[in-house]
Amino acid sequence: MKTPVQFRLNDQPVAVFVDGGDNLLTALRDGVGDVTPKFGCGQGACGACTVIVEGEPRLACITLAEACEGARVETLAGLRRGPDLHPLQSAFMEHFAAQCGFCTPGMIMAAKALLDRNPRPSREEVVEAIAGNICRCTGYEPIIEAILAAAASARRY
Amino acid sequence: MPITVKTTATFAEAADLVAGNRAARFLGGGTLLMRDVNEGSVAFETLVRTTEPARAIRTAGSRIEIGAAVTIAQIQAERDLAFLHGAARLIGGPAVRAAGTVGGNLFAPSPYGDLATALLALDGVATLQQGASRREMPLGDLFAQRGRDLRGVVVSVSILRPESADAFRFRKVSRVKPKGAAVLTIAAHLPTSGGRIGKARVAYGAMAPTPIRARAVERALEGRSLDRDGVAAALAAAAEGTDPADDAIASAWYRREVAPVYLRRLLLNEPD
Amino acid sequence: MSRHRGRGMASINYPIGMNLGGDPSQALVHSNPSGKFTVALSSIDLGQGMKQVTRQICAETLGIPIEDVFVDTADSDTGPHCMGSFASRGTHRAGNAVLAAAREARGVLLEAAAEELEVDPGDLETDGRGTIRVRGAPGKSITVKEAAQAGQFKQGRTIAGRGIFLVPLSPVDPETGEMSPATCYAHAAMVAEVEVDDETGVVTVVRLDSAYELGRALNPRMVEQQLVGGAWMGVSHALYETPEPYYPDPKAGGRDFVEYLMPGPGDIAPHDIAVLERPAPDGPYGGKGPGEMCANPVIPAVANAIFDAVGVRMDTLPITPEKVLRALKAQGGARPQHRAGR
Amino acid sequence: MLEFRKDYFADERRDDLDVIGKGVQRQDMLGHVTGTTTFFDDHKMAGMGHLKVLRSPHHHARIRHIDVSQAERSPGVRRVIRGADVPRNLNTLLGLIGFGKDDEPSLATTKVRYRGEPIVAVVADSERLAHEALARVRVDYDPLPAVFDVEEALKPGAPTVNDVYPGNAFEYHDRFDHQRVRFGDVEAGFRSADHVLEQRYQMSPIEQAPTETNGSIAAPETNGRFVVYTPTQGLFFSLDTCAKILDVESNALHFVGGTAGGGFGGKVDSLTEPLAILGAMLTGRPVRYVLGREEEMQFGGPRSGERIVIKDGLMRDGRIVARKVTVWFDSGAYTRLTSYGAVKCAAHVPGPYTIPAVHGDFYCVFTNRTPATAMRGFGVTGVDFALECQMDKLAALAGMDPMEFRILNAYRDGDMKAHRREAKNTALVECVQVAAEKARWPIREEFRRASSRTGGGGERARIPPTPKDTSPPKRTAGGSTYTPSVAPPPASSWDRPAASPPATPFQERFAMPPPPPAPMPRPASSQPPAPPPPEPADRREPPPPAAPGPGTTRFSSVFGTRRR
Repeated sequence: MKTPVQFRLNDQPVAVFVDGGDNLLTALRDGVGDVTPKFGCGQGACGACTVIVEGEPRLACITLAEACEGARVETLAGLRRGPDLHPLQSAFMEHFAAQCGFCTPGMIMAAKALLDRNPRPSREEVVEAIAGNICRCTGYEPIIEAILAAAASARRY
Repeated sequence: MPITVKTTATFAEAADLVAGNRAARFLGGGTLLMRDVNEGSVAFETLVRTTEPARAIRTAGSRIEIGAAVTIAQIQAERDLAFLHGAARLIGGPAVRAAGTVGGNLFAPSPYGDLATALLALDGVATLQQGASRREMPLGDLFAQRGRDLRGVVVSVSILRPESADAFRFRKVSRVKPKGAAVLTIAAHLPTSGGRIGKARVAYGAMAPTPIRARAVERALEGRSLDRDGVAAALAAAAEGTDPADDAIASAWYRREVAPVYLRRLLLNEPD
Repeated sequence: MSRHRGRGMASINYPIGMNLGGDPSQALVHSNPSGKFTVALSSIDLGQGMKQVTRQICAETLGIPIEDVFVDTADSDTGPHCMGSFASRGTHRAGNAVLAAAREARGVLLEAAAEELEVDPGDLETDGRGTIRVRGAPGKSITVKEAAQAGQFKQGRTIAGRGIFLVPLSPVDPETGEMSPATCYAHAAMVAEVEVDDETGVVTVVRLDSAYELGRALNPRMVEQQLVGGAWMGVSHALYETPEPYYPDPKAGGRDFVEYLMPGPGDIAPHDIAVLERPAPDGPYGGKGPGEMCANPVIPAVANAIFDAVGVRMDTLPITPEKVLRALKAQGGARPQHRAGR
Repeated sequence: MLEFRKDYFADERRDDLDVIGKGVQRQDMLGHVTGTTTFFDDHKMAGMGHLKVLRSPHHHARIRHIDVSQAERSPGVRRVIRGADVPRNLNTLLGLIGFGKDDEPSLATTKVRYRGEPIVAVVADSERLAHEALARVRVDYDPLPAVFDVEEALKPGAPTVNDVYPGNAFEYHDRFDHQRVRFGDVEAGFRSADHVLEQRYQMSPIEQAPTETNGSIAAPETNGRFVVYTPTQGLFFSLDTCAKILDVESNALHFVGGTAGGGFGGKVDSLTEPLAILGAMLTGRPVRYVLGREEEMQFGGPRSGERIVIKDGLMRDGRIVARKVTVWFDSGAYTRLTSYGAVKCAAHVPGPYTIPAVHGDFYCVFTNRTPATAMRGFGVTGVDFALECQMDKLAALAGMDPMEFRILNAYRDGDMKAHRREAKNTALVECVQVAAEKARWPIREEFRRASSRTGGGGERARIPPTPKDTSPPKRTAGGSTYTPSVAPPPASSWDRPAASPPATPFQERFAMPPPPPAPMPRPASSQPPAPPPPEPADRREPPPPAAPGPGTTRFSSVFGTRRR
């Protein structure tokens, strides 16, 4: 028995059928076809699947899909407006804040969740915001700098 | 068979479903249970959740009642729970805190359960839904029965409101900053009167399979002052009654060895 | 006094590439009719920047804008053979293969241009911006696009090149170990400053100063990525990481990114890096490969800094707080040395 | 912060190239920040089966019986795969280049040799259903004694871990249980030294831990081929490994990859590809096999643990005159790539220093743990830790500053290295000088003025007289009763003879004088460029040319043109 779940993904209504126990990551990747959130552990411990649900950062892999009925879900796929990059995306590029790119979708969404609430965070607040996101390549410093730069950029999105 | 998810309107119905089915688990924030689902655990087949709200935070006299579904993030945002902000900030990352709940944290296996440790030091008492009725259970008893014959679903936890900002102290020692699993966690409620401690409650996380009270430390602090001499006996008793594990974070030897050091730093407000 | 500062240093070299059964890589470069080039490889980009570094080598060699080159690493049907992306071999081996392929493709491109301009190909030069000019005759030129079009639609040429770079097998002498393990080496020296808490054994890396020599830095920003990230991994190896925390006792291994310890974003020490470039005679434009070596000097530098701070020798990795605390207890407490660089 | 010291080696470089040396944007960066970079698991196909494996709970056990009947009837199961279903259920990764013997099954049949070893695979309609089926597989084990310590494993009477190598050590050159380095006379060096320091070091295994776990998706393609989406670090290495295990021609496989979510050496082993393809072959459907994080962490194959003993002879003036290094690599239950890591280590000692007598023994040892494999710097990272800690201790013994001590002993252009090749293009001295400068670590003028380009060669270019090692060549596999369960693989285009001929005839030498210490390098200002190293008088054969063989071109870094 599949269960239907409807929610708003990046401002668009979507409907998927899920198995009992399916997580939001599976619903997004296999159900909707939004593969921007990544499977890095399924344990809620790496942050590669970070999305924003109702304004809060959430780990899609440990979020029951059924519990997202009617929720507003944001993923990296919805960040760019047409050809324009979000300031976080531009800043990640300018700061060379990605190498393999696998943690990047979760990292950017964790950062967006921070900036949505706190547009001018301190370095410490940025560090706090990405504390649940593992990066194995960069040593974090370029990522921290990119998020701070995005916050400081005059360009509002 | 895929997992079956059952969503109930009330805690009572949820408690019934869980009680009648050994292969059923109550799903809170999902940080513990969804991992088991993802990793293919066949120890359970049914997830039970409820839509009955349990996200209230109520102050009543000297105690505060926190709904079981209150998230760690909600605690961080709640002014009345400022004394818990330091503890909440050290749990998970923001996304885990947005999901993880007060009720769920009571069931986190060592070395997790930092909030539970704090609640234990604050004389936490859980309200359990068992069938149609509710009963109160001190957290110490809940931890003792956890994983064995504990029945029911936690609806809320009531804790003491510390009498002053300095009366409640919390330290989490972890290898990774800003967050990581605990080498050990210490939470202490240290009411003082005329500079003397009375009825101290000190709890450890990661020093036993569940959060535990450091009763020898509590006894040694009774009537003493928070200075080097006053805490000496407590430090000498710091590892008494503990049963830490050799795990991936630290060994039992190390945890016992540094418990007095971090206890002193907590009691004397020294930097980590 | 429970916290002690100390400094330690280490210096290392690292072989570029491997020595097993011969070490080849191949590349194919071809142009579409608009003068846009594709590099086909079967080499792997796992974050180190294989796509971009070979793209730059190709653009430089062809003498065309970087935007006009795209590198495809995806497919065993179209990408010719490469041993793979490991052993710091990517930049050097695949880079050399791309260099050879691009040189051959450039030869055809210039022949096509020469035929259109009615000059000798040897008199042509590229300006790196998409134009092919006759040396010494400023007005006489043709765009790469026009040359590619002419080559493919008028002259019947494939504007393409093949490249292979092979380091042949060097047998290892059983008795002496005589062998040619690599053709060039990268180098590094690292100074680590640490703070050691002598009550808990906790070691905090507070600062790193380093010098890395890695041949020509083909892309300085990507070199920086490798060195910053690699030094982080070095700190991690020194103080945190192992899947077997009680090795050789196989118990209590970490199962996730919480139990498998690594420095978090709150554990980052300032790292001041100098890059030296002594081009490798056989490297593509002198490039070697900084990928693997950058973590290595950090580990002993940290260990030596701990000795400088508290006088205990930490000879077992990872250097956990427990190991430091046990050593301090065996020694009877911290004995700061403070001999390093003072 | 990063600065370029263009003042160093400026005369060996041209810095006016168009795009080389420019920090231009990465081709893949826009894809990364927009989430459009395609990783292997981003390929979605209809009707996909999901593969999971049952892993051994024992470190070492005989398998008495495997019962999959319940699992086969489990809902949603498309196929249960056992060892007998794998066409060639024994492989060693470097068999493709003729190095080592096949020793590792894809699925264990008679024995498990490490906790976590795969035994049975299930392809089912979802991961959940695959897990449920695996829970219904019954395996009877007879637990066997296990060994976890490299030195214990080599002792007589230790449990045999890997039946292909009954002595628990990889076999080098068909005759040794270790790889040797012999260069000069270390014993004479120790006798002549003012100080002798012997120390033990250890590195625990290290997990590569890329954020993307290992995995692959295999699907039937047209013309009897199979397409494989994979994050492998070696596209053809993995393809040919799969072709061998599955006994198909290499053109039956079409590998698509080239983009991995990190690797660090952890995606060299083809951990998932063979079974994913086999699953697709046996079910006719796309099959996805992705490791969970715990599998990746504990059973994916780390960098090997290493135990290292270093013994050095040191003169009062700070020169190291002899270095003896013994390293035991903990390969775990099977060979994978650790056999090569030990050779890489052999080539690396004594580190970037010129020492006139070097002796090395490098063992690849089998224990009952997850097989080790490649990782960023493997073969070198552990021994560098040991060597550089040792250097710090030696500097203290000599009463020298650690920086100056390294510059004194650093290898320079023209020096002979222990693996009997001339050092070229060296830059250790300059790295130490610049690091000292950055860290405001004072070193004396004569060390500030030293150069990698001067002071080397001459006497230092000599291959010292080397006594023959008279210790018996310990064979590892004496009386092995092991019989491979499959025929030897067909020759592939990669095959090489298993035994490499020695590069030079080894010369017996007796009654050698103690080696002189490496001559002290002289300051740059007082020394003309080093002359080419003279031919050692006592050599009967010249060293083989270090120059590349046929098919190799050498490129000038300066002009980008060919030169000899």
